[in-house]
Amino acid sequence: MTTPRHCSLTEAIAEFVEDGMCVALEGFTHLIPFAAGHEIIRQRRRDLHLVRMTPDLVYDQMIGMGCARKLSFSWGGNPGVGSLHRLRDAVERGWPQPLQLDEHSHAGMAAAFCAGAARLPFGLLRGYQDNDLAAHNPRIRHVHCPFSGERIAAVPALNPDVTILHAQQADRQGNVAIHGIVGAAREAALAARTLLVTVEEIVDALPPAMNGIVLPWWVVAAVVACPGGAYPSYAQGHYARDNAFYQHWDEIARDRQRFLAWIDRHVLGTTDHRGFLDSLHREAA
Amino acid sequence: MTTPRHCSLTEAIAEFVEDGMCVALEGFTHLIPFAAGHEIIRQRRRDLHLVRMTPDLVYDQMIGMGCARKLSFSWGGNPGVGSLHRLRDAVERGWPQPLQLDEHSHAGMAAAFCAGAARLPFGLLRGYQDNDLAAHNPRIRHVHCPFSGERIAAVPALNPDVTILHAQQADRQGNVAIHGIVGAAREAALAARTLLVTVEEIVDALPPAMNGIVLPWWVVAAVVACPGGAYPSYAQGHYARDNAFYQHWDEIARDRQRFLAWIDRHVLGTTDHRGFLDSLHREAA
Amino acid sequence: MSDCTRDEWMTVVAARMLRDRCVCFVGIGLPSAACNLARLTHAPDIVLIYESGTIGARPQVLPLSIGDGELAETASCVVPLPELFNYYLQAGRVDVGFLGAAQIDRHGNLNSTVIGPYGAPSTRLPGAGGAPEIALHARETFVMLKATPRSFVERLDFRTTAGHCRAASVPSRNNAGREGVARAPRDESSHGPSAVITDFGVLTPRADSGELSLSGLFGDASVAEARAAVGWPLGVADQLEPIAPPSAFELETLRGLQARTRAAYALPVSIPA
Amino acid sequence: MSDCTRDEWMTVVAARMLRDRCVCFVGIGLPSAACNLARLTHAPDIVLIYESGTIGARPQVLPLSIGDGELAETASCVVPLPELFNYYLQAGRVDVGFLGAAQIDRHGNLNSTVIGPYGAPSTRLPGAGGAPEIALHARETFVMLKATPRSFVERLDFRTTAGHCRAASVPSRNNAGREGVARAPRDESSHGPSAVITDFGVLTPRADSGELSLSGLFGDASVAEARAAVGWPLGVADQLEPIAPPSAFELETLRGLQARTRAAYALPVSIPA
Repeated sequence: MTTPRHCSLTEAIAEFVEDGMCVALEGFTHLIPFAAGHEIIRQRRRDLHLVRMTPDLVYDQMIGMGCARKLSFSWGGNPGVGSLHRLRDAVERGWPQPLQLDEHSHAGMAAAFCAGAARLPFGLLRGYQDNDLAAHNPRIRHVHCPFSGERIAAVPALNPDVTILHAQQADRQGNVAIHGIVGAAREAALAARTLLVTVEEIVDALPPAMNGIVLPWWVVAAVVACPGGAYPSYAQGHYARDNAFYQHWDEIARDRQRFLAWIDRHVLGTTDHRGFLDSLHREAA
Repeated sequence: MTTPRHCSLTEAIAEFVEDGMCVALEGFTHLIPFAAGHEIIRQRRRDLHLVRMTPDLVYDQMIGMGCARKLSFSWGGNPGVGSLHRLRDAVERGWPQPLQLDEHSHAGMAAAFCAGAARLPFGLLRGYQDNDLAAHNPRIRHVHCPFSGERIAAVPALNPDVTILHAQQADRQGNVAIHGIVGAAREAALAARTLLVTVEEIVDALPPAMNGIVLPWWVVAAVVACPGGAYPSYAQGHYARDNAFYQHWDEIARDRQRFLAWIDRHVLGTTDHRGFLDSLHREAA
Repeated sequence: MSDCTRDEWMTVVAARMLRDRCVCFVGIGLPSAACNLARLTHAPDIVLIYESGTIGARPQVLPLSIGDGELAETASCVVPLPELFNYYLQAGRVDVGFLGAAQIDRHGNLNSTVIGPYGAPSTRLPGAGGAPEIALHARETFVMLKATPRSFVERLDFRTTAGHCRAASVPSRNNAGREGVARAPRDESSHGPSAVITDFGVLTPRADSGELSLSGLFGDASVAEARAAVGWPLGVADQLEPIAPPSAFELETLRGLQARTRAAYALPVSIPA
Repeated sequence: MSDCTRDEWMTVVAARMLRDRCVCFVGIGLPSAACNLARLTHAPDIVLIYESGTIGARPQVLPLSIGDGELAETASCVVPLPELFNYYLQAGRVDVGFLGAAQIDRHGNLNSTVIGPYGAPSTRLPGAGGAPEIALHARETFVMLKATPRSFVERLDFRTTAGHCRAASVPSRNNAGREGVARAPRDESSHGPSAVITDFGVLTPRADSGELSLSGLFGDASVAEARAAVGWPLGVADQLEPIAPPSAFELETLRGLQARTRAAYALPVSIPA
């Protein structure tokens, strides 16, 4: 086992995320790794196969900047607000480039991540019944129970080349603790060949949490201290979700030029996440 | 949803555990529901299909008292000590009656409990390769991955009629919190048609534990306050495992008459778990 | 209470359909408002499960997303999504699922995937999320959806979630036929909505055919308005139930909840420094 | 250190086989002593996983069971068993598995199920536990087992756990043949032990055949003793490595651990009142 690297986000993305890779930034509404997504945009990665149950704003931004060729997902909207306009533009009009879809239900994505984490070739679910999803996705098939003969839906395992999470804390050894809504983040982490984690803070020792959600150091490739790294999503115990930003994003993303200007100013025009947050502060002031 | 009953263990076993049922008392070394097992012996249940990854002393006692016709399991020993002599006597010499075995590996039992909890007809694992287990158990079969064609082992779901757990705490509504080693207890609980839980204490409110192991009140059929209910196993934070008792059991269980005398004195000769613990106290004094 | 809005009517009427102590898988938006209104009125021990894995949530204000911190803080427990979908939903432990959609057809089939062909849609919608399996596994589902001839349609562009579906006889446009197994309407294998709450009243499935027909109207709505808003020839149930208007208590509670929610959203969230 | 026992030899020699920072799935008994001795000597950052789901345990005394409270208290985290078996073991995240058994054959196949026919055994053993999948998924396995002609046998009564197995040519007695697929010895699909630590020394598999042969002897043991204790004609490796005796530091550490363990076990556990 190698020890997790402690490095900057710039270094981590440069070293571990390559053009063409299958990459999952997970976190279900909570702990979405926005800082890492922005760094992928800054480093102008291309041709990525993005994986995420709920693409959210971070993938809207990456897709709008042409980082992605393919998307595995189950719900691609702005939660409580409406559409992801950059995702729509890519699918409806191929801008800035066409986006291939591997589309599932939440239950199907969860089963695929679980199979990936367990290194099984496929996962099972009772689902995809009497709807059109399987007709449009050859990655939804069926098996028969070898005991009852019942027909059960099957999805192939998802095993990203790289999974990136944001978490509240890591200790100096690289053990990572997640507190609060976790979604399929742990399964996505353990399904990956390489796991990168950004954290709010690095502490001497994690608080004792016998049954808490911990990713041990020896499954982590790199830990990056990145306060605010989930903003405008949130980190339970650190800062709240900026619901107003999510609502505001609808206007920004609706228009290609306004979107590009926003990314230019706040993402490409800054060198790191601290710069991004400062830039938003200046705009808000 | 019905509200969980708060009742005595005598009432709970009388109401929910019937002769012939499939019953799982789970808990992996920790939180083994000994009090419930003893009450099943007191009420002289017969013909049970017992399910448990690690039968342990509690099943040795139930098997020795003729409660069981069948056992689904993966490791039947006295941990760190040796044999379960009553289990061996039943298998080797049919005393007090023959015991049918549904034998798995730990990984197979875990997969079967998970399938049960998820109400899937079967579970998958990479296992049972190049050994004799499948040749002796028709409940170990295989399926082919509908994507890769790979051959993967399959086990049918375990869905006990009743699962019984011991836990540290429940609140007055019947929410149950488990702290520490949990084994496959949660899966066994959620796989069951009926869930009974004995607890060390009933409190006004469970301590906050966002990501802790909680079984919500609406999956619980009955909650029984039963301090010391896991002894000689243990309850993290309440009392330690009595390793000396486990070692001492080897002598008691080795001999049929000595075993019967022990059960007569401490289990059948007492009316409830308080009486059982008092009886051990008197013997120790 | 003639001054109440149609949104308020919908929310109050949906809330009344929820029994106390039922286990409810809550969608965001109107369903979340309805479920919390039920909890704050006649159903104090209703169990609300949000798709983020928060079980038994008791939010003081309505969440914007299905995973706001408020939900985790007030929940009995927070479970990973695979557990939520496997051990709770698929295991049949959910009584009621609440769904929305972009389109619904006369049998309660839902589309939340695309308008137009799947491969070249005119409008790409968010997609399935939890809906197909919520409909399949919850004991009962309700749909909340405002009616226009573009949302209540003769024929779906894509069937995301099965209703009382009659798949073979009314295939959706995109269906390549591979999965086109007919389900008998209203038998036990049918998982369509037991009620559709819309902005003129309530549709319920006919016992014989599973076809949605008008069974209740809000106070100031008319059959003519309902027919105009629905893209298929809308049947009217033999007994058109009068729906009691929102009570003062219901409206007060709902408006209080929404005022608290607006106040909470208006608080500036500071960008982490 | 001629005064050390064979148990101590076995434990020390097994401990030396563990690299620092390796992830080790620990069995109870001698393997647990060996793993903790490694942690207290040359491998302070070894990751010990006990079958109870305790990951990264650092016990002060040796546990009697694989789930003593001490393990949970000192672990980095405690996970449910399905996660342990699926996400850690099956996922290939374990470097070393330590196994015991009642019987071993010349190819490292193990029996921990029955002596005699499965349906009517003369001795019913505890069974498989985690062993078959530990052997299959851990990168490497070690076996610790004291040798007698009844434990080191020509032919197993039951094959619980596959070694370098040659299943087709040497079927175990109970094998009904359904699963009797031959695996080529020592190729990548072979998961047999890379060392068997027994009470006279160490056996390792031959590169060509996978057959276990004597590759190292403890200080006061002889080839004749080894051959007498093994139920098949024991081969001797071309180079019989001398094994360094337990050092003073190793023995002191091991004996200290065992003294602490005895003292802890001697403390009366009060029956809960």
